Amino acid sequence: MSLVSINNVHKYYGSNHVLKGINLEIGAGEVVSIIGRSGSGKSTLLRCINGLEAYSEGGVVVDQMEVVYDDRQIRKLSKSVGMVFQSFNLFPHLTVGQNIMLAPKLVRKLPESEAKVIAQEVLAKVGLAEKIDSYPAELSGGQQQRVAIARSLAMNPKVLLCDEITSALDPELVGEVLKVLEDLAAEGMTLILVTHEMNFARDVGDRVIFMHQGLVWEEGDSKTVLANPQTPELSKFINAVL
Amino acid sequence: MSVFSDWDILRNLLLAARWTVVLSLIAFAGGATVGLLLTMMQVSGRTLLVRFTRLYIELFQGTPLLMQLFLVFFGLSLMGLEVSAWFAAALALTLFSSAYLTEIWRGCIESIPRGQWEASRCLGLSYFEIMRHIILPQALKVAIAPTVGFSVQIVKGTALASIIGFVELTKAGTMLNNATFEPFKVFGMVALLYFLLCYPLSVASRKLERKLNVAR
Amino acid sequence: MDYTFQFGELLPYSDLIARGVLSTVILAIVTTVLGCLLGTLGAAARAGKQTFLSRAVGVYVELIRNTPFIVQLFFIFFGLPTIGIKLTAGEAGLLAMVINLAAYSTEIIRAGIESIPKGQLEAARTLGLSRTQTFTRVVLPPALEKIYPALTSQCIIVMLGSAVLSQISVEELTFAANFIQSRNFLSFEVYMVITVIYLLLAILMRQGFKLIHYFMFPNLRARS
Amino acid sequence: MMSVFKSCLKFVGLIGLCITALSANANQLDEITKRGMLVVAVPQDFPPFGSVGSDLQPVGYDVDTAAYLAESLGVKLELVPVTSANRIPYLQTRKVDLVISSMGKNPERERVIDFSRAYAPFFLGVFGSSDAAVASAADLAGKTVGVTRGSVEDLELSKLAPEDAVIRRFEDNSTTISAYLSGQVELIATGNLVAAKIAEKGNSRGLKSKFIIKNSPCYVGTHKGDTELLTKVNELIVAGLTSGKLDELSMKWFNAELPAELKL
Repeated sequence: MSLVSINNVHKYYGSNHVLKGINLEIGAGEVVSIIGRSGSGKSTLLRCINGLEAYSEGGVVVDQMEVVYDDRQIRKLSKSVGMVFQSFNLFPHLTVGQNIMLAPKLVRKLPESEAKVIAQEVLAKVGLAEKIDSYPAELSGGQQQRVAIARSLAMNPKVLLCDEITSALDPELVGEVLKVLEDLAAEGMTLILVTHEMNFARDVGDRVIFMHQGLVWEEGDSKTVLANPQTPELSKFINAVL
Repeated sequence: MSVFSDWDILRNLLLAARWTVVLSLIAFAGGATVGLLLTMMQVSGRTLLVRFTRLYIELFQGTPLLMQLFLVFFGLSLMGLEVSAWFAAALALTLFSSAYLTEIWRGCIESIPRGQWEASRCLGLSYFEIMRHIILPQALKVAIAPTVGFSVQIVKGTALASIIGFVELTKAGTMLNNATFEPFKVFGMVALLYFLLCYPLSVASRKLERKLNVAR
Repeated sequence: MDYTFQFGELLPYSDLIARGVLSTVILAIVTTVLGCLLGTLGAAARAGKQTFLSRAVGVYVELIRNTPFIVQLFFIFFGLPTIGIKLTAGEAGLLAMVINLAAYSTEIIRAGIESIPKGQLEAARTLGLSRTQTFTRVVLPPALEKIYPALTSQCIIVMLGSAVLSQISVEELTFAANFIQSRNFLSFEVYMVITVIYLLLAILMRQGFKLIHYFMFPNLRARS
Repeated sequence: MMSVFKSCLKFVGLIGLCITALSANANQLDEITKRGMLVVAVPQDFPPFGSVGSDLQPVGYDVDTAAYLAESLGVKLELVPVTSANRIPYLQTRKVDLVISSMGKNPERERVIDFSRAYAPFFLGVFGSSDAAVASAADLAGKTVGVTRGSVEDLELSKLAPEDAVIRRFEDNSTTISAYLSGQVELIATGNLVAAKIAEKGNSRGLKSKFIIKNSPCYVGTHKGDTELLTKVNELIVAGLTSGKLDELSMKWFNAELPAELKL
């Protein structure tokens, strides 16, 4: 039984047909990289998985829950699906600790003390235990993104969605964030990443999905797909990125 | 006819300035209360509520405050409600300032990046939790400076209450001018008193804006 | 409620209302043009180095923005004659409106100018443009574009403020309202109708500004 | 300031008042007796009928007349300062019980409110500095005349003045007077007693009577249909005229006794 199952999903923005029938099954513990040119629909697909975006046709099921664009359903989903954004989206008026504890307290209804223990745990996991009382603005981009990951982990999700989480970072800060993802993958966390980091996709990822013009153009084992592109579109893309 | 010394003029103006201050405070409190309600309606996303607030804002920003005062003053009476100049002025200024405050506050809420909403939703927070814990604390900070700035408009707006016979600073000025006929002196003093009321607010608004911008 | 509305009673005064509308429109147009022009000059003075001129403009802006329009109007109409400056009601009203809008637009345009990145200035200077050329060709157009909505709103606010001019016998729209009201005592009907006319004027003015915007900033047309 | 303070208190309890609203059919005289308060609209910009003392409280002939009526009715008095333009709406909307505001009678007004018998004399005229060559309405051609909008003199002057006379209409009497004193208008149309008061001021440019527009004595205005109240007011005015009370006020404010025809 797969953890995430996407069935014939279509998405229109007005007359713009962004997703043209996507079918995907992702199992627990898999690390899946979605690659493709900008505008190919990768981010939209990711946002359909946790209900941030409503799809027009088809169906998405995550952890045996149907994903519908509805506040109550998203609240339920949030316990299974975490998401990390390109622009971190930390809450600037809250400390790192408060950022992390907010959802466990409000959504999982944990008491302050338990939430605090969780915050310390996840922060330790991303290597920022000593920053618990700092404000986001006092941290570097890489540190902020690691806090964002920790914030998602605090909800104990079954799958973590990552939307180009290293694109807004200075090159020297990319490594520390990828290292955290690598650790998570090693622990068996299911990851779905939209990314331009080809090396990461090849070395850490299990599977690569190449999207083009709103379709899954090519997919398969990451090493095979990236080494032997079957379509001219993918080989052109790989050449351009590398 | 009695003779007015400069001190008499100033004394009477100062006495009347109290009512300008009181009316301003009432109008601000009323405007803020109604404005908060309207802002909530505006950002609720419910079509009907949003349309209503749009219409409200269009109506009160698109017509002269003077006309609003006249309509409230004479209109409510025709409907059989006894309205004093006090009440009419307070009500009209409340309606007027709530429209502008709603506009300002909506802008502040919308200035909070979309990402904050999305991240909060992904964490499973409900609409009200997002508002309460994420958006409002940030928007409030952004809103302080323009809100203090707008209070200057309220203080100045109270001057129009003089036209429906409410005795505040401006009305006292015209009465004193009539009694003394020294318009240059009287209106100069009136202007000075308004300036003394408004300028500190303007400066505070600017200082706050600078301070909060740096903090971000 | 023991009152019957008699909107029909206003018909005999339609001429007067029309003339009032015309005066208000003329006042609004002249004020907008002069006020924005002076505001641009004021902003140019404010944005430059700290000179006597820029400080004087600063004081003027603060004085106007922190006192009520009606007090300025009374001061100009009743106060200035005592020091020998006598203006007709129309002139005094127009002057009050123009200095009012000029003060606000100075601040608005200055904010726009300050929002233009320094890089733009540096690029223009390295291309060899003079200070004036840089200001009028590189800085001002994007600055105006940026603050256009705020400027539009301010012009409308000043137009609506012209209602107060009736107090010194300028025969604009509110004067018409008060005049009719003093003849037939149908205060509610008159003010209702005139308020609706103001609302229409405000909407029309906003649309007019949009039209000007369309011609003034051709670079935006492609986008919309 | 006390009256403002009282209105302030009233404002607090207003929501309650709003609900009880106004019973338009009730007898206004009973209403006044019941609440123990007579609310009267008086001028505050029209000396000697009504102006302000150095404490900004209204004083004048109209104010004293109002006090006399309230005293005779055995109730307290609340004064509401009004302008010529808004006094009739005040009465129509029952913000006041009576208008005692040097108000003249004309058919337009009689359609919307009721008038008592006259309580004070008033001649409306055009006034100007001694060097202004005006002796009749026709001489107003090309001249600027200030007048208070909606007053009897406005209505009359609008009929009399030639086409090319410029009539400047101001919102209230104080603005009209200010306009004359600051030289914004060459002439003003107003009442003789008012002009006499203005002439006392230093810089009035020697305000002289040019011609009389109309003999327009002052009447007390009541809400249309308040018959009992009107009858009572008339009774009291007659009593005041015969007892010499009004003469006494006239001596105090106009420096003259009331003309004989007023007492007929």
